[in-house]
Amino acid sequence: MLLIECPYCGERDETEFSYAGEAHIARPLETEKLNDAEWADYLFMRKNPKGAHREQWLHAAGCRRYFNAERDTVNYKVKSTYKIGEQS
Amino acid sequence: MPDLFQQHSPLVQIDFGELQDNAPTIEETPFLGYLNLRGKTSNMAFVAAVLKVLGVEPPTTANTMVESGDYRIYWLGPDEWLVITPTGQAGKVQSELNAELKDVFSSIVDNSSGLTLLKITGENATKLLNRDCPLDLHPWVFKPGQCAQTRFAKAGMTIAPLRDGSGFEIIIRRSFADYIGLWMQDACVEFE
Amino acid sequence: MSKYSIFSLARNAMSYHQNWAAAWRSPEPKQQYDAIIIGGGGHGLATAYYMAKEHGMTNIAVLEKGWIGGGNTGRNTTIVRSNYLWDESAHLYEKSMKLWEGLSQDLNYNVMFSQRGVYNLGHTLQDMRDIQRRVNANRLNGIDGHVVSAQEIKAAIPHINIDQGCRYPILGASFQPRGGVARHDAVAWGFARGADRRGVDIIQNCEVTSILQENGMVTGVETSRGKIMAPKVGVVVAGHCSVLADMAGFRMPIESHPLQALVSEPIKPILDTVVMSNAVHGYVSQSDKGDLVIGAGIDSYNGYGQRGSFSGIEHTVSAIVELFPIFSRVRMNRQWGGIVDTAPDACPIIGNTPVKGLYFNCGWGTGGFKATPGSGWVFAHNVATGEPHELNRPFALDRFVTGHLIDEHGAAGVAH
Amino acid sequence: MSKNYRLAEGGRINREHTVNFQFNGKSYSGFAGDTLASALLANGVHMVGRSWKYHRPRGILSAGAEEPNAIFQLEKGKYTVPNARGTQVELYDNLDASSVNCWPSLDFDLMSINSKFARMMPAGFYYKTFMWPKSMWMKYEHFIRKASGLGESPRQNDPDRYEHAHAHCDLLVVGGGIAGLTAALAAGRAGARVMLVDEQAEFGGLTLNSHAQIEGKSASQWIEDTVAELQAMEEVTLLNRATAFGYHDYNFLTVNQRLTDHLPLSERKSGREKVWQIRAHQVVLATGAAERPLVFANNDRPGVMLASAVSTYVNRYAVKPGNRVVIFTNNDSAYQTALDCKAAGIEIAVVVDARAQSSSELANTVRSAGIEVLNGSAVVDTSGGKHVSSVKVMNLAADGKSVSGSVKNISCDLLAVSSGWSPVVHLSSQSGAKAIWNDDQAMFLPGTPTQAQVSVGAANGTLDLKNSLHQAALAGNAAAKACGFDSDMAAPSAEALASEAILPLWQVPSIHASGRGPKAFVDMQNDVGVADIQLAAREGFHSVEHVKRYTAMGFGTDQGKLGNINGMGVLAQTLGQSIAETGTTTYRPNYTPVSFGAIAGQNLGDELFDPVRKTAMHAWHEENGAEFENVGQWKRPWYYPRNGESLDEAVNRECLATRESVGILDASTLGKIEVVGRDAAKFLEMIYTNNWMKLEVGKARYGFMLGEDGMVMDDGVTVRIAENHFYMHTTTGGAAGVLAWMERWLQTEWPELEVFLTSVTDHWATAAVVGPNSRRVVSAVCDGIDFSADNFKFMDSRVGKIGDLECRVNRISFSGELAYEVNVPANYGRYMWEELMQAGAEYNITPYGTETMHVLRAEKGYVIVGQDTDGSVTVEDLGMSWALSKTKTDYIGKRSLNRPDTLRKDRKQLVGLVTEDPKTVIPEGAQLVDNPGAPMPVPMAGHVSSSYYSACCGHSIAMALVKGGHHRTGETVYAPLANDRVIKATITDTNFYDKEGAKANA
Repeated sequence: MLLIECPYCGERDETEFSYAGEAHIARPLETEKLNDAEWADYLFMRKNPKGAHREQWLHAAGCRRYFNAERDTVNYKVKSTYKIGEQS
Repeated sequence: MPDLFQQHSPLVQIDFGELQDNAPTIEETPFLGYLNLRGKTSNMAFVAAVLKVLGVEPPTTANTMVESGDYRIYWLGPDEWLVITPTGQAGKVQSELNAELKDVFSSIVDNSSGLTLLKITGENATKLLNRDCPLDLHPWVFKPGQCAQTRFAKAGMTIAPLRDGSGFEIIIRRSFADYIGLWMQDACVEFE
Repeated sequence: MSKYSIFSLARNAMSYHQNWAAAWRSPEPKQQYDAIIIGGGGHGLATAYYMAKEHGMTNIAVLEKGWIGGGNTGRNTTIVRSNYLWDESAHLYEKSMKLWEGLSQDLNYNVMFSQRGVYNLGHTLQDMRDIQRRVNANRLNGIDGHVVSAQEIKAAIPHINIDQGCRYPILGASFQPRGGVARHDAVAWGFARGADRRGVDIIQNCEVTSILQENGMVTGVETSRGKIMAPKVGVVVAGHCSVLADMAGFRMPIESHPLQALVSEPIKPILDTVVMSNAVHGYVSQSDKGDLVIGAGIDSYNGYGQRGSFSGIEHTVSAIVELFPIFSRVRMNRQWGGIVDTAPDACPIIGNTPVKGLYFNCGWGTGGFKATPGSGWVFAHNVATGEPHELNRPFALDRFVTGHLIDEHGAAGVAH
Repeated sequence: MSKNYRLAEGGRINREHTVNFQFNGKSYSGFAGDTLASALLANGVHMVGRSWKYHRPRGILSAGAEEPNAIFQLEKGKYTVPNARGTQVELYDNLDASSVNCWPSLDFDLMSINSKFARMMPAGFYYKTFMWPKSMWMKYEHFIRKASGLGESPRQNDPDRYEHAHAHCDLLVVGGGIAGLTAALAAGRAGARVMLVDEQAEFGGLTLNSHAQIEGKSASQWIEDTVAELQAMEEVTLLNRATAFGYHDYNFLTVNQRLTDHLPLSERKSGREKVWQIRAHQVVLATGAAERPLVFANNDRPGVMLASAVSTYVNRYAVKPGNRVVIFTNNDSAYQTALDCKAAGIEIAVVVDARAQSSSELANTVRSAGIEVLNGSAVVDTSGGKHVSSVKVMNLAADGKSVSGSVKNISCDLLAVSSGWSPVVHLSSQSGAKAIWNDDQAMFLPGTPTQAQVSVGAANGTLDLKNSLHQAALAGNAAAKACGFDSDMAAPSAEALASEAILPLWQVPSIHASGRGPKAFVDMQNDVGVADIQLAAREGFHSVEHVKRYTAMGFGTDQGKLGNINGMGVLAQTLGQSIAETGTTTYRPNYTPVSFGAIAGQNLGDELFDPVRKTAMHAWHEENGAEFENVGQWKRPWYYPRNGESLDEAVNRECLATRESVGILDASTLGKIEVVGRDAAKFLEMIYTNNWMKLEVGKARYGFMLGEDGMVMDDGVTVRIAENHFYMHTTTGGAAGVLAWMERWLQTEWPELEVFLTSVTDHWATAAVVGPNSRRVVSAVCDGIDFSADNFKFMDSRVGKIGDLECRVNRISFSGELAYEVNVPANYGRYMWEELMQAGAEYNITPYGTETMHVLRAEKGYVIVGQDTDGSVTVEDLGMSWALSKTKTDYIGKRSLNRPDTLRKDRKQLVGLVTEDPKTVIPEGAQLVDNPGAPMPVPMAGHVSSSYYSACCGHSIAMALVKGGHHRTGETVYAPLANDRVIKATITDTNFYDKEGAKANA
């Protein structure tokens, strides 16, 4: 059971959060100019690394803020969490 | 304002009157006013307007609450607060805030019927809440003046310790109130 | 190598079982093969088996970083069914079902495929619409199954709770009589033995560290046991497919999640079929050893840790006790987790990749075990011929570009 | 023979309190403080069960959680519990226990014939046979299944309740032996928040058996004093009968506390068990060690017992497990058992020590007590029927690899065995610390911690008292310091005890050729013997995980606590490798089994399994006989049967009453979100597919939300309340997801947009008043609004009053009727509802539920997201491309609509269906085909998503998704159903009623 440090509320139990997938995937600005493969890349292709992973979480039962976390997908340790727009 | 008796609390079907001997006391304070306040504290105009209407600036420290006269303001997020007013005053406060914040990026939404408040007091209050709340409620770490949004069983709640240390108040959503009430009633069987 | 039978068992009993041959050899890797299959799970071993059996390719190696069958093959809840909604899935899983039905005999290895039937419960009116839709589609695709009422479920499973006053009452179910369970380890071992008999080298403790390419074509792999060359490489590594894709230089539309399962202590037979419920998130059957085998939902976060969160166990166990209140005093013995690779449409990806000669078979999510023989069969075709079989053509990687997804989310939900 | 085996004095039992109990139908008695196992032994009962595969007689082997044999069915009927470990069952009045896995009785078990065929049943034999004929497998399996399993599941519902608790602490100590108590004491004295959990009723662990001295007093006195001191500390919580069964990430441990199982059934009340979920800053594992048995021929005979268990029964329970004992050991600790036995008056035949010599102080004490010690020897076999009557002893080579010389037969009725100790590294391993093999100590030691935890005492391989106490005090101090407390407690003093090295002996060499001779068991519960492991290795199963799975070693209720290390030793020896190379199987939760009910806790039943969300009018619906439908977590009225009406009858009545006069629907469950800010319209432009910038204030508009994949995700009506203020409706089930979705875009993608979102779903109660008379009803109730058709048009929104209460009225319609949705704060929901009912009485206002709502909307061809869509349907597929903006350059999902697959002309598209026979309703979920006679697999054209009998139209109506359906109007399709029924239908458009829309615009 993860203990995740919400950058606003501090450490909280995993059950207060919901996972929101890989972080730092910016929505393309002029989507109509993308070809199908480029669009598919944005839509579906993911790093899914074994090890360090930058990902988004939502403090759903808390402050309702999305934030980023760098978490190891093998040992599950959250190395850091940081607000949207910030760097880890 | 229509007559108060025309209101029905969300817990109208739950009776906390006859709990087990050692159970904490559970009491609803129905019909308070609840305003969801949004704005940026980086904007001085916003802070000033809130100060003017509520007599206090919105707390910027996460998970704290402030009191000002009859009002209480809970921190809910970096740009979100819950303003609790006495019964029947939410509309007035909302209008005043709206007037002051007319040109300021903000939002004041009346949620008075969407929430209700329970006071859980007595020796076993913490025990009852920790039956299915993962938050550490120990007085060393969760002190009067603090508040938190967390969960109880499968519902959300906002919780704060009472000033006098006698227990907690929790604010829960109307549609989940019945569920939480029944859960607590069931949990109190332990305290016979 | 001797054939397994009651007679060979008796014969070997006379010699105190001293003369059994190894089920598979432990060869040193050769420098060059005609094809390499990465991944010694059920799917990889089945691929090698069918490549040898159906396509006459015997100079091949299966490379396994640990011990064969040690990934999801040995960690799943062993449910086999083919009652999928969409045609593409239905045809693939039904192919698999037909292979299951003769698998023990084909492999000369008893995989204990037990066609005790599978119930997929419906708890809401929408569940029942979906069940009707799926069963009707199944029948038109030649797959057995029918919709049963709560009373019929009760008649077949006397201990299930069909109280209509409960939170999510059982309104009905789909029932596939040919569905059931199999002994998961035996599937890996049976395919391994079958492949080995046909000359396939099964190489354990051999981790692939890079995929070698020249001019956009695969040439072999670098492993913890040295360089091994082959013009064809099939990757069947379930949860780790993104890691291998990364080695090959492309990305997959895949995320790997923990999926947990648990068993009770062994008890005398009490549940003779398989019960699955999407709405309350739990599925249960009873193994031949007597354990109740229970599957949970996947954890939401990416994870390679082969473990999930206790909250998931808590939720699943509540669901099982809600469905079977009599199990409340039975005890949970052990829990574990696998790594499931899930695609956005909850369907596998089987076929060619941007690298010539490199083929991927992955994305089975929570539904891979039941597909083992079928998956191996079509992938063997794909690797051997270089072109997808009609059955796996719809599961190509490029469907994520065209948008032709096969959306089994509605039909499969979390539970397989 | 009853009581023959109870010692006259000593033990920690309460002789004042006799406890009567039953075993296999026979009455016995014991004392309070006994376990079921000790009480049986006190009555001379050793054989308590049969083994799983061969049905060999099995006796009590241990005194703790590691017990593989003494597995009982406790109680009958609703209180029954399968697979209870007799060594951990506290005796209570009228306890009723029976053996498992034997029929018709323990003494005469028909299945013991299996033993005769044992040679045909080596490890994994079932993989090699039962394959012919193919059709027979299910029959074979039936018999295999019958033979499997141990106890019986209850057949009745559980009368008990279970509880959960969350807890937090600075230090969690697992294990209440002397090490755990010491660690807790150090941190507790420093003022830290400490929790200590122990699986037994009494704290003290194995030291409760000991005659040692701590701080100058008897160990038991020290334990009593320490527990009392800890109990007096405000911030210290002691939990007994509490087993830490799982160690998860972030120092999260799960603990199962048994609250009532030790009480007679008649005295049990309230919660039976409690599962604690504990987050600890620091964890000290003081889980002790378990003694290993020795592996030799017929080592499973009743009367063979762990040496430490013999000591426990003698010292703690004042029970003689036998009258004449042989002690067989490869290490020092069993010498203490010799002394314990002697003190209890048990005759000691001999101590057989595998080691060539033993000269520790303890060994010498034993010798000087006149006890014979045979060094360099081993027990190679046992004799006796259902109880050991003698053992065979031979000389053992110094390397332990062979036996030689003559066979000594030594008579005895008890064989105490010790193969050394295994620290209980389960929790440490679960926490991520990989156990490390130590050759000198011949044990797996806890690995390097990956979390804030440390193992102390026997759990850390430290078997002597002095060092254990020292480690524990250090760990307690360190944990307290790590949490900010000043702590420097000195370790309680105790005397050091030197011991001699162990001679690892994983299997006593057999005098028979490999695979021959009597079985020597490694895993007693699963009947896994040395030969099975050797066979597995021979067949190529070399990984310890393969061997486990092939032989079933370690799969039982004991999870291999006793047998696994020996098994690994045997495997290592067979493969000619070290145990370190062989490695362990993975330690996973649960440490010991936990009731499913305890894990479920209170989260069960109609009210608590999942939240039941209720609207403000819920009680009214109940009072008025509504049947409810689950929609997400909400309970919504489904229909309101009157006078025994069926669903169809009620729905026909509700539909007609609504279309002809007026109906009323509780629409409060729809998601409601306030969208406020300068950029609100701009934001909606991205979220919805259509245009929002130019929507007038006071007007409402219907919109679709797409996923980024272009598929329909949600829909609803949004009202522009003010220039920068919108009020959005979502579907009932989609509300939470839609809010999170919109917040995600705002917070992560477009934080520059000035928009705030607030959910007000719970704040508003909404009544939809629907039908030609709806205007009359709402105008009678709501003041301050001009309801005239010209001044309050379709898709207009107005604010008015009900008495003094402000209300918002939206003229929107999901039925094609003239309709108004009246919104008031939910505290007044019931008041509003009753006002409307009262005003509507003269028009026969008819409450209706979701089913009628569905029919009314289907008559108009309005879709329900999630019913007519399934995540693979676009707006264009629904025939509603008018809702897709042609002018916007972008919105969520837009790009996906231009992919090759979404541009296909033969996509499944929403159409209407009218059946040939107007009365026939096609079942929802029916598949449609063009040629019902086509061979399998029959190509499918589509499926029916919504289907009803329309009382208003006088015929059935349906909506279906059909390939290329938009161009197939007028064509015929067929719905082949089960039992060969085929329904013929014609494709139409989806608007079946009031096509011109005159009624809604009236």
